[in-house]
Amino acid sequence: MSTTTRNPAGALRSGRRGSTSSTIFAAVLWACLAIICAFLFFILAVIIQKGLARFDLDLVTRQPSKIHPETAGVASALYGTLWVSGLTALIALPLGIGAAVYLEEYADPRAWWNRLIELNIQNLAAVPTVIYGILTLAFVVRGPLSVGAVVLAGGVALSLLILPVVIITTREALRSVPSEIRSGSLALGATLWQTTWRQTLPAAVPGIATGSILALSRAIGEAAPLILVGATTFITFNPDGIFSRYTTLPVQIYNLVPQDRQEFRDLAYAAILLLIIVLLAMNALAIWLRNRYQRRW
Amino acid sequence: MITLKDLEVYYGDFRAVTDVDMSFGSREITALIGPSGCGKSTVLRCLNRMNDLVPGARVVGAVAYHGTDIYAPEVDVIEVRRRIGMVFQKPNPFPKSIYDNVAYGPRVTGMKVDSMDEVVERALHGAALWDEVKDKLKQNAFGLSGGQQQRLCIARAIATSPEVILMDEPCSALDPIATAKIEDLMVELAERFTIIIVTHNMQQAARVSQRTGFFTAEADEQGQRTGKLVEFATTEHIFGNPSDARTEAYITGRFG
Amino acid sequence: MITLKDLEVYYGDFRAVTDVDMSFGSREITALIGPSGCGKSTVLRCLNRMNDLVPGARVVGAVAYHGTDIYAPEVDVIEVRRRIGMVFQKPNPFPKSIYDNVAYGPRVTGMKVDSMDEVVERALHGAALWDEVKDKLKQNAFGLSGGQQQRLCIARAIATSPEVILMDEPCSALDPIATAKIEDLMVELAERFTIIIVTHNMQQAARVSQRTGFFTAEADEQGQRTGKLVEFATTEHIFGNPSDARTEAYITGRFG
Amino acid sequence: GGGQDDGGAAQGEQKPSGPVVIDGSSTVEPLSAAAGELFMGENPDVQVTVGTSGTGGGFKKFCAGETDISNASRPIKDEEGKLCGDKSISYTELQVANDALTVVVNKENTWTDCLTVEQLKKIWEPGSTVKSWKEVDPSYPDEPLNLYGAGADSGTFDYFTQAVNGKEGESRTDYNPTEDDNITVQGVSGAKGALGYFGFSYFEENASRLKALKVDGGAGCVEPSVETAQDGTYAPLARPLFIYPSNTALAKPQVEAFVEFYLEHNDEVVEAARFVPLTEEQKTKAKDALTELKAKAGK
Amino acid sequence: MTGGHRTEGGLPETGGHPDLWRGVAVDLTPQRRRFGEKAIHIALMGAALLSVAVTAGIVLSLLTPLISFFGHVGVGEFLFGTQWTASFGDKFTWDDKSWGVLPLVVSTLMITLIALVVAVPLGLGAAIYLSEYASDRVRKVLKPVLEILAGIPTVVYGFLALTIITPALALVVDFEGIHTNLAPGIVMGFMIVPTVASLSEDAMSAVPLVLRQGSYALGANRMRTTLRVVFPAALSGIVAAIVLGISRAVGETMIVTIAAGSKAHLTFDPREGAQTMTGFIAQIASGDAPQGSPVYYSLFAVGALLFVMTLLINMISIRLVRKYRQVY
Ligand SMILES: Nc1ncnc2c1ncn2[C@@H]1O[C@H](COP(=O)(O)OP(=O)(O)OP(=O)(O)O)[C@@H](O)[C@H]1O
Ligand SMILES: Nc1ncnc2c1ncn2[C@@H]1O[C@H](COP(=O)(O)OP(=O)(O)OP(=O)(O)O)[C@@H](O)[C@H]1O
Ligand SMILES: [Mg+2]
Ligand SMILES: [Mg+2]
Ligand SMILES: O=P([O-])([O-])[O-]
Repeated sequence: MSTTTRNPAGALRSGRRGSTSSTIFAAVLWACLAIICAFLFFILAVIIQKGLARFDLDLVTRQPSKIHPETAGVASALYGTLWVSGLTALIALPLGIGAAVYLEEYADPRAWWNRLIELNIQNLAAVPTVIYGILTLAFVVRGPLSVGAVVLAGGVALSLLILPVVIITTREALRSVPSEIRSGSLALGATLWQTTWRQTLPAAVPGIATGSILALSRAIGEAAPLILVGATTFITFNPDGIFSRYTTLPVQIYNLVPQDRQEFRDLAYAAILLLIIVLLAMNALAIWLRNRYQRRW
Repeated sequence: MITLKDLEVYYGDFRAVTDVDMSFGSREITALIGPSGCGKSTVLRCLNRMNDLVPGARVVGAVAYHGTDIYAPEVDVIEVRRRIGMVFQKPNPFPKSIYDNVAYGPRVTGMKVDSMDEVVERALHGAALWDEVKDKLKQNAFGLSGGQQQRLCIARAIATSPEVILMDEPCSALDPIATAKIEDLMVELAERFTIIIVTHNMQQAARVSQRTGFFTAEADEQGQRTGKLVEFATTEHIFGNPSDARTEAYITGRFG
Repeated sequence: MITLKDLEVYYGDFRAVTDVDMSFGSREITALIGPSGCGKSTVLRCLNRMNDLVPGARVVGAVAYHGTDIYAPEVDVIEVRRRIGMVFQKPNPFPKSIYDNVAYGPRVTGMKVDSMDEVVERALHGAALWDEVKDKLKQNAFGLSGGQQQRLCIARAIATSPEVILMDEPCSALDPIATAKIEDLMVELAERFTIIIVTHNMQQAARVSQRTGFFTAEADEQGQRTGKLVEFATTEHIFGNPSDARTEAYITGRFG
Repeated sequence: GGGQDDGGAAQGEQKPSGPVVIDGSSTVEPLSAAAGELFMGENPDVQVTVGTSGTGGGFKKFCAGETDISNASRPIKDEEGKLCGDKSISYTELQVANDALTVVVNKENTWTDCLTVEQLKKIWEPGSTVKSWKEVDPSYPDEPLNLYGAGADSGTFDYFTQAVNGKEGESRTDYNPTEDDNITVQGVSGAKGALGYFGFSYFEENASRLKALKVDGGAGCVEPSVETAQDGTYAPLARPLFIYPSNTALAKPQVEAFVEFYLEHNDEVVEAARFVPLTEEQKTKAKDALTELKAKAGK
Repeated sequence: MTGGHRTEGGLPETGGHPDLWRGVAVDLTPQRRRFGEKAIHIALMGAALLSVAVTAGIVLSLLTPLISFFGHVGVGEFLFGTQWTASFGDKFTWDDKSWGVLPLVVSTLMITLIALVVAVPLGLGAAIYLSEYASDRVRKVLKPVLEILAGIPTVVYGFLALTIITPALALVVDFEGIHTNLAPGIVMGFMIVPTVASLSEDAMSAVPLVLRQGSYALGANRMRTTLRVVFPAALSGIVAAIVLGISRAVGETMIVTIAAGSKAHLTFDPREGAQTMTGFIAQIASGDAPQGSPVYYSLFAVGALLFVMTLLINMISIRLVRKYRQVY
């Protein structure tokens, strides 16, 4: 070490090298966020502006109409969406949470079959949504089950679609429960299931709920797989069971916009606004849950 | 009453400890000391099969509890853990009420009890916590101070009527006053329970234990560090007149 | 050369330490000791403004370096950190080559150097690591052993030609042999640098330091624990004949 | 479903109830949907669903007994009819509307008012490399030709290619296909040399922005209009649209009521769906067919 | 626990302890039957295995039509042909059509590329800002805002692209016709920004604090610490985030169906509109392709290719993530 003469005191002021580039860098980062936010607000503004014209009670109480689009609604699609997403929740959540509990609490992570399951789930999460449509078409709409284009088929398609998401987010929620809770319980002679059911799962509920809501909201906004399983039917009555034919809001929007009359387009944008409000409400709920209940261990 | 014979523990391919032969006496306190990473916690976790939970952990050798190998296939690990309780380094109460924390063990193990209230009260008394919490049994255990939480964990452990209590650095997260309280409690508990404690604090070992095991980990030619039991004797002997040079170096603070 | 005056540090609303007055001498080793959570690391981090990085951390009082308050608005924190280096508890080399680790400081602070190779070699010599790594300077630093990594971190710190080196429990993650090496190195470095070290190991403080500050944290009426400097004197005095009863209790192992 | 008992009791004044399952041509879908909507306005207990599997796909389901009525933009083919015969499903063809495709160009296209089918074919036939109006007819200017047309999976496309190129589905592929007629309007009104085609009523609505060409199918230039579509002189771009109710399904009161309603209120239905209405003659023919059918069924 | 070599007979005493192990054996066998435990274990495992069944189902559902398809179309013709006219010509004839899937693939990849050009800089910028610059409070507000972008239904994006972005682009870019791949590409870019940003942010946040502290303690400023320490250390995680973004973009359906148009043609000009793989699938599914016709089979062939493509992309991503996990 060379004996540099140390200039005591005041010299701490020197330097500030690279502070300009540093400022520009921060500004660029900030600009990225600003552009993203601007885009988001822009599309929200467009939707609100175009959707407000027909955002009235008719929208949710009346059925689609080819004859009176100016007073038509999307009731059947709204109820279809409720039916399909309700069924999706019933199918995907128990299965997804069960699979996550297995992988996180039961499975030996070094066993090849468990690694295979894990890899498989990661892959499923990246499979394009239309593929789930093809799968459901082959096995549920036609093929072995042949139930036709009914609520059940839509529910199955969307369940398969969000299953990997539910599994992955539930695993994350379980993982964030500190292992001390588990070892504390097991050290008292509790069985693995007792520990899971009485300690781990309750502690993970906020995280699981958050993930589940976000997954469901994804299902609600999805159109592609439903187009494959035949939800594009023109329907003017609300479904009344899982074997009812149905349509959903995104599919209805997809059908409405290219129609030739302006009234259909206005209706479509009102439906978009409705859908966005539902989804934003679900997002907000998820965020609120996350912030309110997510424990910092 | 607990005897380790040629104990050897692996984490995957890594041999964490080897050549451990010791035997713990009934109703006394045994301390395990040694530098970080020498395998104290690993050995402790073998005694109630908590190592089962570590993926890849493998135990070779025998752990006999009253002459029964607790790793024998017909042995129920649940039963082992009920009889051999454990207290952890960081107080880990459940996010439940104080009452439910203590009642948890009896409930999940399906213990037949006349009155749960009585069991809870007795356990809290035993952990010298009753007076401090008797008015707030329904409150969440997270509201307690660190020292109280640790005593709650002790109460929780003794509620299942174990015979042995394992403690892994139970005071390392506590302040001096709480530490003193727990140390007093340990001495008291030793009248009814067999206690095995891992500690970093040699003075603590000297203060509370009757017998002390000193571990260390030395690297072999390949640089693998494997923990070994260096010396196991009365606490007096270890701290007064250790037989092994490494023990002496450690207790005089020349390393660790 | 560094003087603390009425230092008080808050994390949000929580007052972590208060009433710290001390002054560190040039080219000597000062040890800060005390039980866990008493604020040793907090005080150490004030000396090179690493607390700036903790959201909510707030420093009250003065830290003077050669008479300049390093918290004054016109002071450049980058310059402070270049002159007051730091070594952490866990060795934290960057995931880069050994060479790049050492050259990192000079590069980012824009130090004018004639030959970076020379700077790197000198720093590695200084950290007593040169002979062990001279043939693998381009290899990733993660390939080194823990003790080597810690010495690499010391080399990295001295590469920017600091005057002071702060060390926060630099040996607590190391084995005895590596610890001994680092202790030797510290003594050697003290010929050229001012060293301030936080340690849990009292024997280490006794072995390497000339002066020792003892901190403790006591709970106030509301149960808030605030760290305080109890005693600050020569190491000989602290370990031989402490003035304060709490110091004595601590060094004799009655708590902590 | 085709069970005998899933229609409501139709005795006396009781309103019909139950499902009416329709599938088939996507061209005809708006018609049947409009009819269903009007019908359900009067018979709220009936549920009419209209799928769009295409004429061929519709017949497949129809002949498998999955649907009550099949929409069709062309008459049923012999092979398809045989399939139904195998399953002993008998049916009746009823014409429900007329359709006329209109060829539209930009308003500024001053060089032509009429194209022959030959010229259209030259433009649209598979492998056609015509890129400029000049190549269509040397007297036209050298204006680049932008083509807009129906998506290759639509009934409109099938029909146009059949009529112009002589074979269903045969078409050059390098045009701008779209399911959204608005986009065709935009595209054609935006480029001087553009040409496109879509349904006649959609042209009527956008008549101010586009110019419709006459078509010469061999008998001189004919303007697209309601009349020329109805009487078939707007050849070959005018065609009839059909529904095919199955006789079994017609035994269900709600289906029977629906089909009757479809024909009875045909003007309204056609207007709502924006097709060219039936002539009185065509209406009578369809109604007669229905009556005959009912008589056969022993009602 | 296996492999314990059990000692025969009595256990020897060690340590010379006076209180030897007492010969009274204790009963450590199960005190209760626990059938429920086993049943639950099996049920949970069943739920996990279902995911494997789903994959098997996907493969099966693609396989049968695929065999029919390749009975008529050569694999080479399919993969390397440059013309795709599946929906033209006679509905039930195979040989009057061109089965070269390249036009669809090229358009898919082109739109993906455009999306990346938008999403990678914006997403990384946002991620760096959130991970290294923003306060906890700002992060808490902004992260959900970003996530909203991922929550907007893709149908909606599609129509916005078609009705707003395309006409806006028409003012500045010269393109023939009514569609341009730029519009769906740009909009899709914004759609995958949250994927890229949030995963990159995770990767950067996972870089241990001690590395940052080490850098700051050496006098590096925030920019240098970010660019020289955090970013390189998180690089494989960031690449994985981008790769996941790619698979999202490749598989996205509605945006391209609506905004890229349904003209299948081989073009490398991003200003033109061209049908993508998913666009073709959706078009055929929502149109009236008769079951059993060539075009119906081709839907599965394109679907299978899409599945294989995203599978490959995802395997790469998993590789990268695994590699990056090993660093610390
Ligand atoms: N779950 C695990 N997987 C792999 N290795 C482990 C695991 N737990 C501990 N080890 C390793 O086994 C060795 C012994 O660890 P152990 O925790 O028993 O030491 P210890 O003496 O309790 O140390 P400390 O005083 O730090 O708690 C160490 O090298 C450690 O890294
Ligand atoms: N980033 C932080 N935010 C909030 N509180 C903190 C933070 N860092 C430390 N503290 C609190 O400040 C007090 C002093 O902590 P500090 O880390 O300085 O103690 P220490 O003496 O170094 O302890 P140890 O020996 O365990 O390292 C403790 O109560 C600690 O909980
Ligand atoms: Mg330990
Ligand atoms: Mg500290
Ligand atoms: O049968 P189409 O849908 O083509 O009219």
